[in-house]
Amino acid sequence: MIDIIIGHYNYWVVIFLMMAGFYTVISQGNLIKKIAGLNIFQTSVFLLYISIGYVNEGTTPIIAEGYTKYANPLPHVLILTAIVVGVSTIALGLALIVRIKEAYGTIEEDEIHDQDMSL
Amino acid sequence: MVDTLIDISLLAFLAVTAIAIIKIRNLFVVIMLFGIFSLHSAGLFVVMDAADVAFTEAAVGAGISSILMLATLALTKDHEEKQPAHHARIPLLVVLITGAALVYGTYDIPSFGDPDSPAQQHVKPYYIEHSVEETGTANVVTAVLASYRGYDTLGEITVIFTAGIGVMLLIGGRLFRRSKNGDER
Amino acid sequence: MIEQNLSLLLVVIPLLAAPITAILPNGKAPWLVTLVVTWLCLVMAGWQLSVVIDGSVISYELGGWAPPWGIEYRIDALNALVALIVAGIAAITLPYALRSVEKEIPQHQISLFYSAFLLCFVGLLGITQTGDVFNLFVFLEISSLSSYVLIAMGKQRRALTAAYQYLIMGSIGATFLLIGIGLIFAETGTLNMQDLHQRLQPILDHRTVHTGFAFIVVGIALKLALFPLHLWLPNAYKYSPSVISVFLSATATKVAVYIMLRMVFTVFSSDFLRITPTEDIFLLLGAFGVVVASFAAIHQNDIKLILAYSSIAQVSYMVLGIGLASALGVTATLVHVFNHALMKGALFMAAGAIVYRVGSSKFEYLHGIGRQMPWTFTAIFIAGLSLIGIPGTAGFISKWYFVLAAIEQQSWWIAIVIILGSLLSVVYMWKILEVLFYRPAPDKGLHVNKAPASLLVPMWVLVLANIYFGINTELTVGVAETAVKLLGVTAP
Amino acid sequence: MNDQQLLLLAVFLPFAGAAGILLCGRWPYLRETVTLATAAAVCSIVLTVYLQFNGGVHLAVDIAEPLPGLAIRFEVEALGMLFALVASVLWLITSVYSIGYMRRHNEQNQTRFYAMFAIAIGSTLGVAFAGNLFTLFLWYEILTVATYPLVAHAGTKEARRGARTYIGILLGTSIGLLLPAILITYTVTGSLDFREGGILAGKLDPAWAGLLYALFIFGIGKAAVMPFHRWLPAAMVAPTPVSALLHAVAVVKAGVFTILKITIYIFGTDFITSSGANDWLIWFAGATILLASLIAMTQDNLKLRLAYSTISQLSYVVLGALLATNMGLLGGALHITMHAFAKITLFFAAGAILVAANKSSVSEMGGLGRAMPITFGAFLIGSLSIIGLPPFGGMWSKWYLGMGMVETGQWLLLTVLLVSSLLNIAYLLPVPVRGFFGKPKDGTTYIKIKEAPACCLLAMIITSLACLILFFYPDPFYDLALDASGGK
Amino acid sequence: MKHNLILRFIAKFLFPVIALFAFYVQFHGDFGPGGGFQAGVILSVAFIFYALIFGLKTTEQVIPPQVLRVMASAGILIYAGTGVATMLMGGNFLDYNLLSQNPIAGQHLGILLIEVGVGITVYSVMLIIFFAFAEKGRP
Repeated sequence: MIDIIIGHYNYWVVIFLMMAGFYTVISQGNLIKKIAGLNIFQTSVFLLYISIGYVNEGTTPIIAEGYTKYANPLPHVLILTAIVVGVSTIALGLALIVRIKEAYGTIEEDEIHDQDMSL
Repeated sequence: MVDTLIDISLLAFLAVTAIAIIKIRNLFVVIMLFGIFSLHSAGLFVVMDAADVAFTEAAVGAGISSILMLATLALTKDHEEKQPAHHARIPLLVVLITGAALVYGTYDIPSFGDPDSPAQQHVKPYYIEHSVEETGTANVVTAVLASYRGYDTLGEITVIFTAGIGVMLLIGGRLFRRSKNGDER
Repeated sequence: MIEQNLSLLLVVIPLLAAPITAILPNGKAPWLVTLVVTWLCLVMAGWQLSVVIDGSVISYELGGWAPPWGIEYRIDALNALVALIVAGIAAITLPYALRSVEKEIPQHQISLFYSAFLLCFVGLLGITQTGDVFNLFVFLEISSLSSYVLIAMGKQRRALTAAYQYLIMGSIGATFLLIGIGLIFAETGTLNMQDLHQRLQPILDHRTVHTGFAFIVVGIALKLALFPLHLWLPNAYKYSPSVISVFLSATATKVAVYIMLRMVFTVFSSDFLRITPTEDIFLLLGAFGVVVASFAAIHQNDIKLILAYSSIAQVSYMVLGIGLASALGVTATLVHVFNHALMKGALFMAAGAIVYRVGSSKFEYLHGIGRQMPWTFTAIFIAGLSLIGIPGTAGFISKWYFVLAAIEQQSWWIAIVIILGSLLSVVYMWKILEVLFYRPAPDKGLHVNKAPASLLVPMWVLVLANIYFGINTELTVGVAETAVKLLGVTAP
Repeated sequence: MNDQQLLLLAVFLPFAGAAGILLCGRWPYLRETVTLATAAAVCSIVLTVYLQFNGGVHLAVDIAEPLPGLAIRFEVEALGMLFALVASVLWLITSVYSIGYMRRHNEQNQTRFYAMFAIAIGSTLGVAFAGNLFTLFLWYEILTVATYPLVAHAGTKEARRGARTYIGILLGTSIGLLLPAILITYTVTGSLDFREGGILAGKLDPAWAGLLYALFIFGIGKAAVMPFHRWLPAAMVAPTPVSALLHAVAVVKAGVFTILKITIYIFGTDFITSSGANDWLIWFAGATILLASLIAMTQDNLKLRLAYSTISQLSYVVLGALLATNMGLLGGALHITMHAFAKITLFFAAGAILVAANKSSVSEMGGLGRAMPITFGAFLIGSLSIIGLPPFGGMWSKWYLGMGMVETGQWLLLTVLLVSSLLNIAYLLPVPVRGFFGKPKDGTTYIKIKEAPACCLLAMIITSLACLILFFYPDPFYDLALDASGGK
Repeated sequence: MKHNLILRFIAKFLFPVIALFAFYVQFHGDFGPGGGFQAGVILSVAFIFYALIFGLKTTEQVIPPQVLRVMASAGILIYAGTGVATMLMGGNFLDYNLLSQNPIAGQHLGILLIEVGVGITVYSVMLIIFFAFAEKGRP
């Protein structure tokens, strides 16, 4: 039992973080906050990947004398890419928000929806 | 052991921050907290021996992303998030189900840091053993990033290029106009 | 040198063209470059298909690194078919684009616009070519990000909200996909599809694998606009510029279907479907999608919205085909992927032509327009028949295979759902036709000219293709059957 | 040119004609010349095909194979030949008629009208010459779609509503019932060929035969078997020539024709009788005959009355098929011809009355016959032929149908047949009687009213003469029908 | 802020340091953490910093937006171009071994080239995004 917890607590917390972000995205009405939530969601997924790559008593995968155990470099690479994808998405999302603010004068989902319906 | 402690404490801190971000409605604070969140996850990356990732997360998450959000906030000028009108029951349900699925999924997952897990046994060893002789780079991450999976990286900068194009199209106005003439009809 | 690198050049040439286009001066040049590139890609895609049509497989090691250590391009009949659809639709859309874009996009953004279009094109092609799940994710994001931007280029402000909604949904989908990939990576340590398949077979009963599969499927379902995750699609298609409606409606969801097929059958396997309730879930959601979306379509009063909802219904057919999990069912899906691209391409082009002349796609402005734009109207008429599935059109072929597959599996209620969907499509297509043609035009009604030839010709090419592929199905059905063999779909 | 191409030409020439008509749209005379020329050409081609066929030449041609084992095939066979002859000959006559009618009635968009008309006939010939069930279905649907614009021609609110019912029921039944039936047949037998003695025998569990047969009978909405008959009255919003040729001949007969084909070549009469697939369906046909006749009596609008009469007459043919005996089939096949000539005469007359006197309801026609004797004379002849009295062609088909019933001992059906004949008298004869002997309503006089335009009269005279001739010389059609019914 | 002497002094002093660090990260990626992407980000941050102190106009004079647009494309072209080059040499796309007689040297050269490409694109896109937002903020 205890070793299960030792072996998994990390994943569980990460899952909690993911869900916190996910919840922020789908529940909040403020567009900026949605983006923030999305970002937290993704960052937590990055944590999941890195956790998968982690090895006890390992080191950063930079080959050097005297080290034999290295963390798995593959997840690191994938996450480097994913981070870039993430920031790109956010940049676009924020740019859209700026335009929406110009067009609607608000960044609250409900108010925007009302404006669209009122037409 | 120390690692584990730091790990746990950082995780705890992240959890707190996440909850705070959901609760707090002052967007400025939210963004600050978000910056802190990425900074701490960067720390966590370090603990988990992912130096490059930590480096990048710090620069991008805590740096660029926060700056952009602040800029947006400055442009949209409403700092207070309105009280969400509808009580978010369905989202909560969705999240709970998703989370439950994930926890269910972790049951067969190799325990954290297990050196014999498939992820450590299959492709990784090849990289560790051959990267120096095949690519001459000590930093395996760079070797994989730039050479073994170099094509992904090409895709990656294409993604960021796309973002650039998108931002220019959406809010670039005439700032990035190439030729001064022939634009007006 | 060309021959061996063909499958790669198909992606790299537009990838090179995109940044070049971005720095070209506005005007005709960006369009010209894009035109040339897309047609070049069409030729290469056709060539590629001719190579693998006999069931052979092209494998290309990027950077010279053998899989699973490096990224592999792996093309069989399935990829080649989808790539051909993407390239073909892009190539046929561009002649159409010239006038339409000039009208809908500000002059000083032309070159950036075409650059974004090319990036979307690159993304979709990259997805079809790759044999590596993470590489697939990267190119999926390229296509997604560019399509968010392209949709936001619509004239009305709702284009922005539509794009934002799509961005949120799309990113959630992508993140789910990422989680799923991560979980199966944790169980296998690899990312190469073939390798994954090998290593997953022994552990198909692992809960982690199940969860991973679930997340991958949900992630794709979001991109696929599968009921009940379809809410982003209608506005995205309605408010985007005409060219983009045409291109996305004809390609994006098809590529999503392709990803679904790849993941379900190549990465996992038919056996996996057996040991999980996946089949029934697909059938259920597909059936709901067909019925709900069709009824929703009937209640719209806007051509583009009706077509968008009908797209959701049509995609649901494809999911039904996957859910039947039989060779015949998947064949039906593939044939429909191809045929639906033809019919929806034609229909959205026609809608675009109407918007080009009238400036709106709302019914209230379109009474009797058909009499003033006879060619466009006839195009809608024929493509509509294809959508309904009247024999002699491409649509009939796919309907035929769907029902046949359902009957073969003895699952009568699926057959009924498909027939019902077809009947409902009669209703909403006829709604359009009546308004366009037989509603009396407002007294001394607005006088619009025929659509310009540069819009009509591509439209009619697709319309005639609808008829041609309704009569000669060697290409569609033939390739589909080869592809299904290679997917290893085994009847339960 | 060789005979195979001849066959294709017969089907596709009308389409070419339609294109020509569209091109000549700007010049009415040229346009109508093209129409007549095409009609004449097609007619002569079909006649040539007929001669070939009688000469024992077997004409068949595949043009494509969209689905494995399912070619688009054209093939000449007795029943199809009979149908093609009727359709093409009557098209020629109708074109003459419609020129007069459309001119006088100065309808809108005549170009579209003529073009769609040609396409409709082309599709009808496609149905007639279809070499397998798949091809038949193909042309059946094209025919449905091609006739929609003709029904909605006027574009008024009623026209739109009528056309909606029309397309709704026809497409609904064909997609909802006929297509599944075909698919089931295909899955069971792996083929859709027309074969002597049918393809289902031995392959399909007889228990299911009845259900499948029902799917076919009701799926073929064009046959207007109740309860799927509403579209035919709805279609009467169309211009009269359309009602005359399409909804008394081409479309409706395509329906019953398909039923005959399926009965003979898909099920096979033996299989039907042995599996008892027809027992209860017969009563639907019988009921349709009576009910439709009764409704017809209540209709004051002449075209509607004729429409319901058509519904009941169609079920004669369906009944012939359902009897599944040589006599029955013979009678049914023959009735296609006989009813066609008679009913088109009636519609011609109705149209003539409409354009000449602008009257459409029976109650207004008192004494009108004295003003337009030829028209009402033609109507009289047509009626008598429908009723089945000698010396008119209509008698033969009823005779053989009756024989078929006697043969199978279906006495009840026989009575149905006789009763409906009496009903025919009741709802048809009043029109000419009123016309010749009745008094004008509230003393209106018909001084101004002249006979219908010459073209219309000519057409009427020809068809009514045909009714007469078919009594004395039914042989060409009789032989074909006999051949088809397998009595030879 | 523009007239705060201390800030301006610190900025003048910090800017080159950050820039230098960026270049270090760029070319040190083979051995330590870092690479083109991080370098690009850092360099852009240096300019953003500069812009915050000395204002947008001056920064746009230092590095005009149109130029950034060209650089962004150039980066990708360098990267993909490297791949095409290896292709022309008869190898597969991005097979650096062919870039030189000695595969290792080839790998080094290849990685160097593509990292430069990455750096340029990332740097310019980051600045593009920043400029775009900042420009909106202008009254």
